[in-house]
Amino acid sequence: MDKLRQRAAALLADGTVTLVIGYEEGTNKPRPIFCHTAEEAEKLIYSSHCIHNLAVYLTKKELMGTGKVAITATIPALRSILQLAIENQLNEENLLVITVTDKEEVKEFANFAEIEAYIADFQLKLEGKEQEIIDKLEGMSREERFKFWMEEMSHCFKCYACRAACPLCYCTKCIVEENRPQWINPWAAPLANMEWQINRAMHMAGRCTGCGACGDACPVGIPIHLLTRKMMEDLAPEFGFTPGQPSKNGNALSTWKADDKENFIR
Amino acid sequence: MSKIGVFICHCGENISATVDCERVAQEIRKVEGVEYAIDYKYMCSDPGQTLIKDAIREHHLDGVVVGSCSPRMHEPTFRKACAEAGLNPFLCEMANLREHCSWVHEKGEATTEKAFDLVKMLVEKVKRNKPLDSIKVPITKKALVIGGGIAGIQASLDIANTGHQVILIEKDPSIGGHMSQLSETFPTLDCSQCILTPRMVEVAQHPNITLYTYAELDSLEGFIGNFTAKIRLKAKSVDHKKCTGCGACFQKCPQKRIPSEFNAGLGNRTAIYVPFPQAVPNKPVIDREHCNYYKRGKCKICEATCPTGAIEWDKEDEIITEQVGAIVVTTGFNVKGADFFPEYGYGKYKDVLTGLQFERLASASGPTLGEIRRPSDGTIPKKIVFIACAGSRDPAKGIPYCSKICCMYTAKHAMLYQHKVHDGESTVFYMDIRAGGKNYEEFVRRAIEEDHVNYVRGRVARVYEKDGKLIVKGVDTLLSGQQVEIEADMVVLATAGVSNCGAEQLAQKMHISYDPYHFFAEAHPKLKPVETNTAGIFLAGACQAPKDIPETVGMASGAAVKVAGLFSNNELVREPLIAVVNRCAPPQFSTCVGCFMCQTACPYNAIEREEIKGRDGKVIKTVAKVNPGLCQGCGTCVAFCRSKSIDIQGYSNEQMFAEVMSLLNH
Amino acid sequence: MNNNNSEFEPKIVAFVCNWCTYAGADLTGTSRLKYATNVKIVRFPCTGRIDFMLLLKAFAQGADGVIVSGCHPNDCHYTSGNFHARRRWITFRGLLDFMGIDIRRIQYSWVSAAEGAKWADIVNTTVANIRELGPYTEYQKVAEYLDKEEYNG
Amino acid sequence: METKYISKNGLNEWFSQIVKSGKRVYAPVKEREQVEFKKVQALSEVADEYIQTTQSIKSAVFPRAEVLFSYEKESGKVNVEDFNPDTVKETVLWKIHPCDAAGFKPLTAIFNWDYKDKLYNAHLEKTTLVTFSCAKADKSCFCTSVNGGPGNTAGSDVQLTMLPDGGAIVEILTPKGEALVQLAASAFENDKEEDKSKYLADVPQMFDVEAIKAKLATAFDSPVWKEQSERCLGCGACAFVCPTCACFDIQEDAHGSKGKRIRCWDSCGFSLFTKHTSGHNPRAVQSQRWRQRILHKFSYMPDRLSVLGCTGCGRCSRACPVDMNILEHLTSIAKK
Repeated sequence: MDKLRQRAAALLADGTVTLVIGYEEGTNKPRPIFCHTAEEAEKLIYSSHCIHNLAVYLTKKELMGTGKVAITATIPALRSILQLAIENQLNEENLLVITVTDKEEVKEFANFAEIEAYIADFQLKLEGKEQEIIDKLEGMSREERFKFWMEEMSHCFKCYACRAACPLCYCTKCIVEENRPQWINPWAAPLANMEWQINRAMHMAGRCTGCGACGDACPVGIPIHLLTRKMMEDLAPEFGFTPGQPSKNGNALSTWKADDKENFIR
Repeated sequence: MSKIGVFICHCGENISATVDCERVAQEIRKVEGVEYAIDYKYMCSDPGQTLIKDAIREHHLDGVVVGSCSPRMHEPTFRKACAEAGLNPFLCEMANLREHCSWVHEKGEATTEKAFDLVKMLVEKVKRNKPLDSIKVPITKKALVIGGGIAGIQASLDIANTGHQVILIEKDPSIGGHMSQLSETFPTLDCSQCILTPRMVEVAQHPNITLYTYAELDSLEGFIGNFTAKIRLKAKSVDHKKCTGCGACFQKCPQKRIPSEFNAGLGNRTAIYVPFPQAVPNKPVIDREHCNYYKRGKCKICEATCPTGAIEWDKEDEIITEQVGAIVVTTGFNVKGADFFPEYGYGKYKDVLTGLQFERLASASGPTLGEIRRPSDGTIPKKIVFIACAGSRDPAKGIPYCSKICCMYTAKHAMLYQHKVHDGESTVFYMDIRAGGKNYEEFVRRAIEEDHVNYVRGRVARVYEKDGKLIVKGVDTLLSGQQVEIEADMVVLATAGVSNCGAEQLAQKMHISYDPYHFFAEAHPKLKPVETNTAGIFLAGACQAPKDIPETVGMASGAAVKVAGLFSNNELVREPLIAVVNRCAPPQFSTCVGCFMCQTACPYNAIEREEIKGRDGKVIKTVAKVNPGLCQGCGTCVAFCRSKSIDIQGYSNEQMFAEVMSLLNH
Repeated sequence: MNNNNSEFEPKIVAFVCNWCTYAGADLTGTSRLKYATNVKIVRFPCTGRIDFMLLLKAFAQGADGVIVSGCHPNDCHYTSGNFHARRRWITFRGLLDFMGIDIRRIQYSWVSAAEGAKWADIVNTTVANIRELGPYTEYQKVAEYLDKEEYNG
Repeated sequence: METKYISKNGLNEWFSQIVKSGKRVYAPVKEREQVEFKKVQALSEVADEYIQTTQSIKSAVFPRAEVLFSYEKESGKVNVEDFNPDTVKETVLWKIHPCDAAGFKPLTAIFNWDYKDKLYNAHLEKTTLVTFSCAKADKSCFCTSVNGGPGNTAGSDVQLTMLPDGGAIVEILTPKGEALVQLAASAFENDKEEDKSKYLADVPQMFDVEAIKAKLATAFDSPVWKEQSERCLGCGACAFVCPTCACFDIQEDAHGSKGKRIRCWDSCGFSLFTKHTSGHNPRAVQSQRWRQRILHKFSYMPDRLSVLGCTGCGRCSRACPVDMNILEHLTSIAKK
């Protein structure tokens, strides 16, 4: 922790970076902090309780406008950063990516390639709790599944915290804001809510890195992160990619194979 | 508020027989935005079109829906009519009331209701149509003809004679195709080569034709008027610039027992060879598969004998790139060969032949110099049996269609046999005799009546050998299914015509569609017989379906005219139904976020990057931009774009959305 | 399943590509083959163009079934539009099923310009299947959510 | 008005009488590890061990989405079916907190400051508020700092303070409350003179709201907004759980010739909220939107509607995905 603070303070002091995005103690759990001065860097912490995916801030113009930015990235954040890089959303020059290894060492990445090499050792696995719900749902009849999701969706009031918390939801105009045509009804109602979630999931297909930020952000506790997570597990073997390992040559929906398997087209 | 005009066509009785056209027109008037609606017997007729034009002027219509036949049929007609009345043609849409409604449903309430729904759907679409300006693209006035058979030869000559450049490629060492293998041709019995050879020579000498033999299409990119063709020139191992065609080489070549393709396996050729004496170009190539040097690394006798040192041992395949504006595909057909007729003993008994082999036997330039002799022992067959429909019209063999030419050439074969073997006896087993065509029926009758060919209506069950004779077992269905057994010296199978090998891959290279038998698909069975669904690519000859020479030549000239027509303009006017990335006011400039995932989705690499710069010249953002020349308007990017920043003109999100909604709003 | 649906006429929307299935359906017409009136065809340039949202919208608007059809693999007029579409449908289908949406109500097919008879068959069998499944009230109920007396979750 | 006592059994009796009377009863219910207001039939369904529901009860009078009117177009004519107040059901909000009741005052002010909102008032008129004073609070609660308190009766029709014996002190505060009590008058006993304050949670006052008002008057261009909002993600969670946030959007649910005009929740935290057709956005960045949220609640509303736009319920702080703790932010402003 001290190492991180010292390094961050140094970076800010010698002007290498103008901003360090990291974590500080929050009301109940760690929360994002934005250090502009060496003093502020003293507040930095880093632990397994730091769950926010800070990569979400890397596409915010207000923050990224000025000078070089350092970010203390967790493994999920590193995955998001790679995906963002692939999608032309990051400027390698203006970004210094830092992480803290399990040996408490501060690691700085010279470029995205190094990040790729680093995260290759970390497999993205379904957590017990996630697997539990998925199993439960798969055990249900289709009608029961529909009831389950409709009940969940009835709690959604369209605050779009899921969108706001997702590093890959960086569109300046989201489809829900599109009104010619009005693809998705803007009010909160189970169907409109589900349509929004289906869109979110489809837009994440082959892009989602499985950080779960969407689910964590949901104030009414809908397990929406499972939609993309489940999709990832299903598609990975079908289309031959590894969950949580962003691929440079197109994603699940922008590419194809002549022998893609399917058994439902007559 | 829109002012839409709706025009319901009866199509004579074709629509009105099952759809209450008058009521559809009445009902649609009540729909919001519909200013005018009327039904009429023939909308596509002159008075019908005038009706539309007058209505546009009179009622100041800003959109037109014609409820009639398929847009694939008359969309251009009605769009043109609208344009003539001063309405942008892309403000005209068609509801398919005939192919998709009246023809597929019985008369009744539901059918009329569906017709109404289809019209209403298009009304909702057209409300959201935008006036579009056609896209103009330059045309490369050079044609590529693929396949040097009679179709390719005819097409090349016709195009070249209109003063345009033609590139003709042929996969074999010589042009000429199947026609050059034929002896005489029905129904006139004039010698095939006598009429073909001059054309072949003309091709070789024509200033506007560049001929590449021993060449194949490697890849094709681009679109109508602007194709880029990569052509593989297979290594001939002989430099045709140096070669004088003296023929010393193949006289000396030690490899003399290679079955000759030209003689359909009945004769032999050498490893360095000219397929046949009248070949164009009349210069040899080396068949590396059989050449001693390429097989064992020594020999080179041809090199030693060649007076001009034309042999090029290390020559490799060469790929050349040609820009062409149109393509005529004339790759021809093939005949089913060995192992396809075990029951007829083809391949097992030397004297069971295919029609093509019999052509070679009968041909003066053939292995027997035109004498009909048994391949087995060289004797003259006294009894010969011709089996028509060998494979054709036989779903069990996977060929339900009729190969069309067999009836005629079988009659011809029998006739030729009778002319050459006066004491011979010929029998034809047939299912039906299909002799449609000028002088065809007369030709068959001549075979039966004047040349006493014995026609037996019935199928042959099997052919087997019994002490030197071929026993043909069949039934005579006219004689109440009586068993017939003939002891023959030779059996000739009128084998089915099938698509040429590699047709499927070639179609996929060119993105043209094909039928289940891999014959290439024309754009319309009646009205667009020489076009394909891919603009700028045309068909001629047996690659589309088995056909005889007159038909093939006619089709080739037809395709040539289509090409000439295309080349008669300096630029091609293309429908502006292409994708566009939106642009909007600063500070956004475009809702595109520049993820460029669409680039990986686009089949045509039509999506480019555009840097949007501020006054100071600094790049504000980089967004996608569609190249209107390359975009073909498939819309894959549109469905793929998350922020809906790309839309496709003519099939826009608003339009498609409105169509779906309107279908279900009741 | 639904036995009392002998009178039930399903609403089915067909999303088809212009080059193969639309032309195939034209051939069905020119061949005078008959099929049920329940299906209405919406013409797209290519299956690649068909936005998955349109399928959902169809159901939300009261469709009981949907047909999506285009060129056979390798036959796409645009080379790969149908391959992209196929991926989209594989993905979409899995997601819908996980959310409990009745994917039996979406019939995907490849119908070429030469398969007029196949088109008629696709339509008739789909209509029969949907009739068997009955109206998609389960979905339409939630679509009509606002008409209910209570709004809040 | 008067104070009574009700026993545990009496409470059950009264509740069942309320349900029997045909009124809709909304009460906190524990489900999916969350406590939310739901329609209930029996007292047993009502949650007891919890601090605060995730969402406020405002949806009872200001639904997430509500049909203002529906229409049908027919050959040029438009027939409109307007909202009908008579369709609104008598509703009892059971076991809401004093801060929930307090929330209705700012809402009413907003929906009546010039145009008297037909729908809102129709709902409110038919709603009876039964508050339970708070025995527990957490560090997000700050009602005492915004003129409220765990036993505050402002806005309530009836207030109950639970007693260890399972019974409760019943403060009947309005005729509406009286009417509700009359549904089971026999269930009530005379006041036991218990000291209510003994049973109230301790919610320390964290700041002086007047001081904050004064500060905000000059804070429009202060850097504090950027500092505080840097981590804000710009979602609408805070606004949607807030008992007083009343931003809404008017939308169309059109189906061919039929359609509905719908009012649905919106949030000034969304960038789209203030975006002009031209593309220009007067509140272009999150700091401006955060400023709007605070100024609106603590400066504009007191000035224009003479009511505070915050009840100190702390829901926004709990709901925020990135811990934008309003109490913390307010105290820091107060200290500046």
